[in-house]
Amino acid sequence: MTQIEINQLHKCYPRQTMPAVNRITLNIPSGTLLALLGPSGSGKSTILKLIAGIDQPDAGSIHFDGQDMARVAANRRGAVLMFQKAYLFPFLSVADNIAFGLKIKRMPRTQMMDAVRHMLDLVELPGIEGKRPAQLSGGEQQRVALARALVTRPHVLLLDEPFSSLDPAVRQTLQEAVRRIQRELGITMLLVTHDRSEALSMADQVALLDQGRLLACNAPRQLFQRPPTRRAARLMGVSTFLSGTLDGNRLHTRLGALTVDALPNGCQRTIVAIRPEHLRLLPMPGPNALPAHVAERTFRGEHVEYRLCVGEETIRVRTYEGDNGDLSGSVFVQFPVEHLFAVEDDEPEQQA
Amino acid sequence: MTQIEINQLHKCYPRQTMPAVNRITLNIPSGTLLALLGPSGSGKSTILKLIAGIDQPDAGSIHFDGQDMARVAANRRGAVLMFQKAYLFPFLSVADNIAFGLKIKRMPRTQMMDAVRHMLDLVELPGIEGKRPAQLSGGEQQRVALARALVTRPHVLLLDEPFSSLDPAVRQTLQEAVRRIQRELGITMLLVTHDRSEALSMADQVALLDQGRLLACNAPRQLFQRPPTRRAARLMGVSTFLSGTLDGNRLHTRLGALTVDALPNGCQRTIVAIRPEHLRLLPMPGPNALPAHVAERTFRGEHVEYRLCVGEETIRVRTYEGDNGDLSGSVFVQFPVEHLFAVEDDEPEQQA
Amino acid sequence: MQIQSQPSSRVRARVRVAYARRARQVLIALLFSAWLLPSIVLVLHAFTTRWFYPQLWPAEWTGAPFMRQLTNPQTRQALTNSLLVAGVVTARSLLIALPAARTLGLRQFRGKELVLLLLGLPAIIPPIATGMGMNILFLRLGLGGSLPGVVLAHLVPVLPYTVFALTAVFARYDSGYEQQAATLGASPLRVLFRVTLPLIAPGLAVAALFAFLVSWNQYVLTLLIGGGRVITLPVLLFSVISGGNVTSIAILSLLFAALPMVAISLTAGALTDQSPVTG
Amino acid sequence: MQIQSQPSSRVRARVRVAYARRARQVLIALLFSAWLLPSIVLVLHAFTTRWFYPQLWPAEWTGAPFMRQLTNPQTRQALTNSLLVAGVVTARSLLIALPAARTLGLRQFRGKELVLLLLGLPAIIPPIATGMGMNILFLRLGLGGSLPGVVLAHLVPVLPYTVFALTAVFARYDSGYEQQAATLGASPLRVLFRVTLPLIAPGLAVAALFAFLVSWNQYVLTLLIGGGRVITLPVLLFSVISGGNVTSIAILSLLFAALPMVAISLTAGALTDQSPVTG
Repeated sequence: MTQIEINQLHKCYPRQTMPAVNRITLNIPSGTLLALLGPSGSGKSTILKLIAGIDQPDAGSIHFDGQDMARVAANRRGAVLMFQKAYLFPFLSVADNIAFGLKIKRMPRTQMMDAVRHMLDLVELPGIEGKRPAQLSGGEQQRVALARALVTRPHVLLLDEPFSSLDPAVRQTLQEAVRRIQRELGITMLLVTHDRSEALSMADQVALLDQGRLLACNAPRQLFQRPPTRRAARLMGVSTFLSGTLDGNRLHTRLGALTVDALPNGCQRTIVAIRPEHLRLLPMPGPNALPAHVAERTFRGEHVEYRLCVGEETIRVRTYEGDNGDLSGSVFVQFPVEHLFAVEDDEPEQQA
Repeated sequence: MTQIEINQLHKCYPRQTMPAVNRITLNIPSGTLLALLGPSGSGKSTILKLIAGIDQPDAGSIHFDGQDMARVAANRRGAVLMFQKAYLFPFLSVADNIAFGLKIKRMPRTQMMDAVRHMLDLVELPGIEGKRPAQLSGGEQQRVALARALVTRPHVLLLDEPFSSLDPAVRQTLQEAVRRIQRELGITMLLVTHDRSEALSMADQVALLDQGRLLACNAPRQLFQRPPTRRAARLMGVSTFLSGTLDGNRLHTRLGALTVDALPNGCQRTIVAIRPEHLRLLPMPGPNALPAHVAERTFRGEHVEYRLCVGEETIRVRTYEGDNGDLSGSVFVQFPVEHLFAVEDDEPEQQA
Repeated sequence: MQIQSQPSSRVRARVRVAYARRARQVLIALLFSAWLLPSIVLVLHAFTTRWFYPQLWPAEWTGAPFMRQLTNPQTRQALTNSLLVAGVVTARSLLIALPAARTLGLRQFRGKELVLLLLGLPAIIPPIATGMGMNILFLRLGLGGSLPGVVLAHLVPVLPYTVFALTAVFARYDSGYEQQAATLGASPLRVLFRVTLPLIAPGLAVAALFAFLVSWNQYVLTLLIGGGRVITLPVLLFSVISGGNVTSIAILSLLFAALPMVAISLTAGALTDQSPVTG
Repeated sequence: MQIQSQPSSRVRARVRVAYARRARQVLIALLFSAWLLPSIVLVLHAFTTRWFYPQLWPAEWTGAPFMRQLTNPQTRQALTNSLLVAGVVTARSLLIALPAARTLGLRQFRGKELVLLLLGLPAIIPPIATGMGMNILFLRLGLGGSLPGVVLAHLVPVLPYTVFALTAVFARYDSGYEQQAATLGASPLRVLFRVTLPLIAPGLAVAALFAFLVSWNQYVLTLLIGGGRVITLPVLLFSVISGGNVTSIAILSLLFAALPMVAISLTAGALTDQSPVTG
């Protein structure tokens, strides 16, 4: 019900050389969920604080439904922020904690109690109204905090790694609950996370952040499959990058020539990337395959990781159980044409 | 070079109803790496502290190479513990930190400086001898702590989640370095982690812990593919369990009859489990397949997760990209006979 | 000591722990007795008329001198002055210390230890040393010999206590609670009264107690600045001490110690009711 | 004030922050001047012979009375006694407080706030109130009028300071450093001297400073327990104050304040050299 536009948002904390948020522009359509994904220190949480109004930007603007928020205090923005820490008021009962925002809106007492009870059912903690926060486990506290954030039916909900301290099973249940509620109530939601799988599974759009800069913003599947830059690809789990000169649909790299497809034209330096699970290991030569040597083979449960030496470079290949037998020694690594994609170079070259 | 045997080890902290470590027996052969894997609160770190001698067990024994450690003080056990936190002494330089253990052994100064320099090369931080710990990043501090732990060439090294605070790339580099050094020097190593992939990739043996109890201890691949109990399977990522009565090689469950293979005899109640990535989704009926309904389809990057309704139960299926098209509505879920395995029931029944 | 054929190190460790606990208990008992024993001696002297060396226990008990001293108008005036000064000083010091302590507790900056040390000086620099200078200064400002002057003088040693106590509170304080309340729609005033103050209530109580007691306890500054015209309980007590009447001394000492006791008991009671908040 | 056609809330926020900072600076300046101004007045009186109202500045300067007072054997004896008592009290109180503070700082237990409050009592309960009882008790124990008696009496108000200061240190202390050192092969003694003490050194210095200053500052207890036979600097100063010679008062006050200044400066210097350790 609220569209959020942030434009050239900039924030640099005192005595920091790097800006925490570096001229970021984003548009979150009403009723959608945007995930802010990035490593620690990428400025994700700062963006939430700026949108919530508990911190002020150095430059740039934030608009809710076209209205400039610069002069609107945090408590008048209608945006609820849920922190990584539950921040339940220790001197209030669970019910009074959840009702905190309703009391401000002067909701009648019986209606308030009904709303509290309904929210506790929703987060699957019925009947704990009278308890104190200190009596709850970490996961329960987080769920009560979620109930408190949702009970006022905010137009905008900002979640700062709300699930990171939870066990995997509880985390999945709550992820699904939040996603369901978000869709039902049409809340515009921003979710900060460093968990790639969480961002991809929950969001309508994923904004990829690194060191305060916006690397990319796209739908989960597009971002995962075709990250636009080398750094974005790295954050999406890509570790193999080949640079070379393009000659028609042949890329000449230091390791050898590969057939590529539908790449931007020009015979300049081009970088192609491929996901580790898209590389294929062959026991004998094949199309678009380079000779390699298995340096290490690591069992990781769902998949097996091969560390290959191709020429002087290291390439990591991920195979799923049963795809290959146990290969070792000399092999061939195949680069399927359909999975090779070009990336922009946004990183200082580490090696030739 | 040191074999560790712990026998019926028991520890219950004051004012705790549950023992932190509940009668655990383990044998770590000399020069091997054992991973202690389990959720938070499973007693992993306590076991390390008991072995290191900085905490005392209530009952049970610890032997190093057959020698009882009960009366041996922490500083005389020759077991170095590396904590999750680097614990670099802030008033000492990096070099003096690393040399801390060498000074105790009264190593000559020039030899000491050589050893420090060699260790800094090993953790890929050459030339930082003169820096103060406060000048280093978190990952660098952790690597210096690793150098300090390794420089005395301990017979036993105990690592308590040493990589959990590091970024994925650094983490992988250090994991490989530790594993290499462990093999080269023949150190007996215990690694505490809650990261399944880390445990499976680094360890010779994985001990699975839950609430202070030892659920299972086996080689990574065996433990992953055939966890012995329901709880152990759950911790290994299995979510589908079917209970029923066995009639020859047919298991009669509430959802229907399935063909199973090589199960323990008897027509009593049997529980079979299957990993989510081993289930197959078919658009039409097939052998050993049950009719199902796709409730939700979640893109998670490397894989897609389906939540299926089969009868009244929920089954989660993990498929890798390209395995299936995008299925929805009515489908069939296939239980390949070779991937079904029996588990002991060690959990209170949650539903019939 | 446990009798066992082979005392294991575990048993020894347990014995060691038991010893350490016993040692701590003895230590704490000593600390308390250092404060309790003198009080008992005072009570004995206040309610007896005859107690001479080498008697181990007084011979006669009476409450008459106590009542006489209590109804004395001089005593009442001193009591009123003491309460008034300590009350105003407590309120003022909390109002001044709260914003300063918030800054010192929440912010990290270079030289913070130094600022705290310098702020603490007035509490430990001898009042006799600063008092003389203050006296001359206040006389020139026309504040000598007046209650406002005494209040102002008391603030000098009191403020460090309140600033320190509240700084310790804010050092463990997480302003995230306030930010959370704001995004839930609470106005700054509501945040202050419904979140901040309830969160720091126990620390605030302790700070107020310290402020009250330090002011209540002031003798030198009251004498110097009050110039003999502002008679508080300790000033009266000291003049009685030079008189040498042991019973009067004991009674006034007890009276003087009674209010701190009550204040401390009330605070302690309130603190144990509530679990520690913040963090 | 910035001139702008449409002052945005950001500008206003900045102005507000600037004001808040200015307000803090003024506050801190006030706190310091409360302590500095009196000192300046003292210096003026100590090194001048004639300064009468309404002169704003003294007419003559001289160092002669200062030297005379300093070489006086009575002054020297008082100085020696003060240093001796404060030194011994500091050492003793640190030795007693260290294990107690370690327990209080590192362990969490029910009623910890209460224990801390009760431990703090001797620091804030008026020494006049407890001192009389202590006096009678010490006389019976044969400790009255002796240096050991004065040292013992001083420990009562000093110990809470050292216990509190060190408890605060140990509350931020992470004993993981000691465990880490032990598993690296360090014996308990080496852990104490090479790890624990270096880690808490800044806090230890502050605690020692407080202990020294509180003892240095004691007047009432020294007078009561010393019975006029143990003359320390504050006792001498008070007797001079009753004499009424402003120049002598000013000189002794300055002398009395000088050593705390030096001690504080040295500690402050040491603290700024080193970055805050622990955590």
